[in-house]
Amino acid sequence: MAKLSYTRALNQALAAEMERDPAVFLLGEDVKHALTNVTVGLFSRFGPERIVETPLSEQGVTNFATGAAMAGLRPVVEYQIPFLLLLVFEQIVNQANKFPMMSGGQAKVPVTYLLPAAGWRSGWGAQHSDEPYSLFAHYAVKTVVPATPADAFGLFVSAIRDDDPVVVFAPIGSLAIRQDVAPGELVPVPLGTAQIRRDGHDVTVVAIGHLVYDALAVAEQLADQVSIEVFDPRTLYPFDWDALAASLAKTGRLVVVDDSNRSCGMAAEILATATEEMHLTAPPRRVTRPDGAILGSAPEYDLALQPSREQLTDAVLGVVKSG
Amino acid sequence: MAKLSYTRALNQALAAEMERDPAVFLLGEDVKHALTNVTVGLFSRFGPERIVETPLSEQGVTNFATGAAMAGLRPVVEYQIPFLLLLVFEQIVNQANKFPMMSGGQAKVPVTYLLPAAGWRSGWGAQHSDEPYSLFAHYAVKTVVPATPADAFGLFVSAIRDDDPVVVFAPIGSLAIRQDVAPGELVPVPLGTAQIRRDGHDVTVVAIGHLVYDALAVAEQLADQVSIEVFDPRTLYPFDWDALAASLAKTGRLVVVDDSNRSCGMAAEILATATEEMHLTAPPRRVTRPDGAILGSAPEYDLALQPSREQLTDAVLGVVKSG
Amino acid sequence: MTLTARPDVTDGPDGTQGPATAVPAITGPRPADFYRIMRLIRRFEERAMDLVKSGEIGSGIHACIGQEAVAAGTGAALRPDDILLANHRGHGQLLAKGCDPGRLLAEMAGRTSGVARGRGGSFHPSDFSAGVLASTGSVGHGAPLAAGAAWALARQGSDRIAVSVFGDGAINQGALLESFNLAALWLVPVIFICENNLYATTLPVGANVAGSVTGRAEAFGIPAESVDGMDPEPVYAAVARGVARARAGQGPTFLEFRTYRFEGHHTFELTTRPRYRDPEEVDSWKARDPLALQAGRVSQDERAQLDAEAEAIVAAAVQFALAGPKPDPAHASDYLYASGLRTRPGTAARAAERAV
Amino acid sequence: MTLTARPDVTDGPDGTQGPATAVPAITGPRPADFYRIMRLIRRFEERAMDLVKSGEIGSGIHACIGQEAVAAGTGAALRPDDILLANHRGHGQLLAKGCDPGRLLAEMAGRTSGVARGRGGSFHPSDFSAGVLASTGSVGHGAPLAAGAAWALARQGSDRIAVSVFGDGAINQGALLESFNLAALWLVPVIFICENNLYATTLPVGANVAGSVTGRAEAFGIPAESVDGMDPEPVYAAVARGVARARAGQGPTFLEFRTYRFEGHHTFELTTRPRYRDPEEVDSWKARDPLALQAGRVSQDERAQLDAEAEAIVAAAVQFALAGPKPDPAHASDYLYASGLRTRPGTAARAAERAV
Ligand SMILES: Cc1ncc(C[n+]2csc(CCOP(=O)(O)OP(=O)(O)O)c2C)c(N)n1
Ligand SMILES: Cc1ncc(C[n+]2csc(CCOP(=O)(O)OP(=O)(O)O)c2C)c(N)n1
Ligand SMILES: [Mg+2]
Ligand SMILES: [Mg+2]
Repeated sequence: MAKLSYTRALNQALAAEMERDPAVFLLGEDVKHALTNVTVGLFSRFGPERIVETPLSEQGVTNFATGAAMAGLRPVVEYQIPFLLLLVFEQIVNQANKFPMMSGGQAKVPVTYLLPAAGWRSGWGAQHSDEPYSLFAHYAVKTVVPATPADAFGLFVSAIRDDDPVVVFAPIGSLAIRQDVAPGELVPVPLGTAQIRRDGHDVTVVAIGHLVYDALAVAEQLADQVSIEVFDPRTLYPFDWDALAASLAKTGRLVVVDDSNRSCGMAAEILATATEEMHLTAPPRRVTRPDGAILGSAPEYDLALQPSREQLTDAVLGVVKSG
Repeated sequence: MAKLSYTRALNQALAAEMERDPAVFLLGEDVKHALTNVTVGLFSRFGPERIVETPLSEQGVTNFATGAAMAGLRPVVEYQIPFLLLLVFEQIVNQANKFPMMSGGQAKVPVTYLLPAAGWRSGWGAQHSDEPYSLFAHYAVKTVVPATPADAFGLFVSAIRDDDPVVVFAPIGSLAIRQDVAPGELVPVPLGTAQIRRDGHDVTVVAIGHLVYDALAVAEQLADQVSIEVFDPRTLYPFDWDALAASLAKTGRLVVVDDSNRSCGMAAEILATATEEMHLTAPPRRVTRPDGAILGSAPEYDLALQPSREQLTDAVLGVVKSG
Repeated sequence: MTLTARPDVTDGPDGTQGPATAVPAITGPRPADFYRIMRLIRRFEERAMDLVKSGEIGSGIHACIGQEAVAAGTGAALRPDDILLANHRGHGQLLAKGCDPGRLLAEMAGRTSGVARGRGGSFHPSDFSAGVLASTGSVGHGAPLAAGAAWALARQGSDRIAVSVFGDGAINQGALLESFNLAALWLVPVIFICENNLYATTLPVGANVAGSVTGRAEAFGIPAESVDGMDPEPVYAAVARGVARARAGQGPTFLEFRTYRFEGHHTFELTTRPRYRDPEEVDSWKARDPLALQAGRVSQDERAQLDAEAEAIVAAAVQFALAGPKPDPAHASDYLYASGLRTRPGTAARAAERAV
Repeated sequence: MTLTARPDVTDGPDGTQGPATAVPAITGPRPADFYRIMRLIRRFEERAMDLVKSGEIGSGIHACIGQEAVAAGTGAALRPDDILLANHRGHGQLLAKGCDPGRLLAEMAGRTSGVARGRGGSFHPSDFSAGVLASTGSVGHGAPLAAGAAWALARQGSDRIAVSVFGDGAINQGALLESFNLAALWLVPVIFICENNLYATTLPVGANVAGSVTGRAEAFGIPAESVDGMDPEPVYAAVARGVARARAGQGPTFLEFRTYRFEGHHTFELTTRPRYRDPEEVDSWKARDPLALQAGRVSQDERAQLDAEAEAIVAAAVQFALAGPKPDPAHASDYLYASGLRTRPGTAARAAERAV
């Protein structure tokens, strides 16, 4: 089996979909020379009409993609930095994602927004390190955060084939990961389906994106004291609530580890829904960035504000102890 | 005592602060002719250098205000429509709100962003009816949602005097309200302080903005069955967690009614924090808009998606019944 | 591309099958054609304002009365299958593009028989059957939408083009200026039409625009003209030049049409009555009423007949609109996703009953 | 206005009191002055690249080597109390504005002795003591920041002005174009400086800009010049004209300086080695090295002395930077709010211990 890197998985998914459907094309900055490696080899293969190099005009380009989608194409828009999704936030949530409803079902907006580097990058600091996926969940824009190379392939493919806008977050913490995958394993992953990464019966740990690996490490570490079920939602909106309910029916205990800001973040939504609707035998806990975390550019500051395995361990033991 | 309308309270607060501090000025569209009534009488009184009429360039104007603030002024920026805050979201959360930290404490950005018409307006439909305050809470931007005319005055004044960016949401549902206020009652309301609108001991209902009035009506209606404590947070960020803990220590039961989208909304944060850290004797509940609510322009569609008194009543009775 | 309504979902009477009030598409640039559509637009807007006053149109409207010549000249130069992205003042442009008056009015009145099933309303109607993809609420943002649609059509080998119509207030919106650069760089078959009616709500163009309106586009190397917008003939000629350029693959064109709105920015001005325009200025423009101008170009008889036709169409439109079914709240969340995904309600689906 | 660091909060050694490595502000536009600062910038960037390679500067840097003449000419035309909004390639501009080399390098190395206490880093340094308010990460968005600051200074009766420096990639960012309109409408005393180095990362200016760079500003009625950016003298003369105009209350000026970066967009190119520039193109520009040009304008002796001075300053800067204290993680959330508000941590402050 070949080792597949996360970025290569994105590259293969894009290549496969462009091959399969001539309506698929990509817009982005520095995509001709594949600065992010997502488009490696694709400019020469598909040409400037399918790999479209754009100026630094993210708002215009985002609505350009929406218009192209309403006229029958399936654009993929690549953004280099998380905050660029904030810059085009209105265009995605107030325009692209609303046109189907506003048109009474006439409009389809099959655009995929790809953020191939979400989250912290050592030293890049305050304006380059956010994980804004919770914002899109608030506006009910379909949002995926693949943790593994195979999921990066499978969810990116499903996003491109989906008839609605979908935002794909590739966590920087996962980019370095390489995975053994048989070609046959590279298949579409349906949106809205979670995955149990490790079975357990004492506590359910919901881990988002690259934090799945930290959760697995902690589960291993604590194996002789606590049986941890590691729950990877994969899609944040629509969230796989049934799978979570099933897991909690078994464990009755919940910890969520989420590398985004605490207040009104995805972890808050998971705690809120679980406590409202599901079986809990102890108060659940969150391990997140602090409220309004701004990662200073010095690595010491960066790291201090991101969820750690120590914090996750404490939260798990605390939840198991209580109740 | 004079009847004071909500909008007039905003107008008086702005006038008072402009009178008090020459550094205070306002930027906005149609402010000379006071389209939203917030600036009534102020252009003739303070002139075009203090009431600054701007083109439809919200991003440029927002950063213009940030620059003016870093150079010693205290800008107030008025936005006509909720989605305009989405259009300038990056400028507020990734720039204005981060510069103090990024500069190691050198920069102050005392800008107030005023949305004098937040939420639903009959028939205005999909793109004009959002309540995006939860987004700002996620990014830890100071955010207030005054429910009453007196609070509109007091919180707007405090926002203008605060040395950090503050977003002021005036719910359309409150604009029509007139209140008896003695001049002495028009005082600054400190940011981050909640207010108990009605004492109770069975269940705490956290109601945001204009929904405070619905909560009071339901409390009155159910008075002989349930003793409801109506909790008005007034500031969403920083939230007055101590006051909530105190109320829940008494009631042990929680319902949150919030006119914003459900997923990752303010109500989710309140449930999450309460269940993690506070005294609860029954599972709490939310009454919100549906996930990703888009209010169609027909009033029948609009109203169907907003929290109703019936829903609040059911949630309260359900919470009291359970546990 | 998908220009037809999706049949798989419905919320009662399907609002998008077949015309309600027959109105033959504009046959050409003959004086009578211009007069016919201009008269229709004028009467449509007047009756719509009545329906605002009577409460049937809850949103109020942004009437285009006074600007009919721009719509007439534009619509006549376009093909039915060309794309139009209008703005909040778009009723006239939509009618001239071939939008059914009854279904448009039903949309404005919030009926499921409207062009967008009552989901778009007066501000944001879309009607794929007439090539109207959207009327977005973000002023100026229709320009990049139109550029993207036009580019997509060209890439699919079609000779259809797209038009974006916006006001003078829109030309300082960054996203619109960004789209000028994209359209010019990529020779996109799009026409940018600025209806310069001298005001953005209460803001006079002089306080809004440094430099000139046409200069905005010229900066990107886009051919730009400033044309009298109170006469459909020069409007038609200018748009036709732009259409020819676009279909020939020569890229975008920018057209400024100097016009004026005779009514307020929005019908709320009927009650708020703000004073930001000099009454003499208003009168001087009303003296140049494009409808009166065009009336002088058709014979008495033809005029009488066209007036009667317009009355009949608008009367039928009002009747159709008010007869249309009001929405069923149970369907409020239909069409949220093209994929048919349903969302969670605003109250807990299955509240936990456990003791805590 | 607040140009001083706030004394009320601290995280150990206060990073903003007093200079670390004395470097007299530019005394004027004499050839020796230009050479002095250009040489300093060149050596500063070279040593910074070494520190990137040795891992001391974790972010990597956007070196401005090749563009020193623009910084030198700009800095010489400004007063110490004028405002500068630089971009990600701003080290040279900051040094020429009077920023302390030691504290700037400490900032880049993430030390609390940096100009921004290690919170801004190489990409986003600010130094109020040198009039540097911010270097925002949103390309082009420094222009409206500068316009707002300049307008505020004028409104406070000051004759100080502001300068925004950005690249060719920035001129298609909507917010920047919006700010041109505001500055022109309101006669704001700001100078917009475009360092056109022909590439935005890998994107050549030809694929980026429809129309011309100066045309962007002319469209708003802003006087614009395109000037050789490889020679500090014409740069200085052009900026001085803009400064005179601004201080005289005549409004904004736009200046395009044609220049070239000799290094990659960012030091990551040292490893990724993308091929987007023709080596011959690079060589032809290196043949016009502005430092060599300026060297020819000062005497041998003076040059030797200035070179030695630059070496000494940079050596001291490196020493100061690496001697600076590394941040204490416990202070990671300091300065989040000017009001001193503290935020909740990422784990529950007081987890409930109840049985559910
Ligand atoms: C980006 C944006 N800013 C502000 C508004 C609020 N608004 C709606 S219409 C309008 C005036 C538009 O003027 P113009 O573009 O000249 O069109 P007109 O109404 O004159 O036809 C404004 C300010 C908006 N919808 N979008
Ligand atoms: C709005 C925005 N888009 C994209 C980026 C990513 N980015 C950072 S620098 C850069 C290139 C900027 O080129 P230019 O403005 O010419 O400056 P130069 O690097 O050439 O000095 C890009 C695309 C960004 N930071 N902000
Ligand atoms: Mg106008
Ligand atoms: Mg460049």
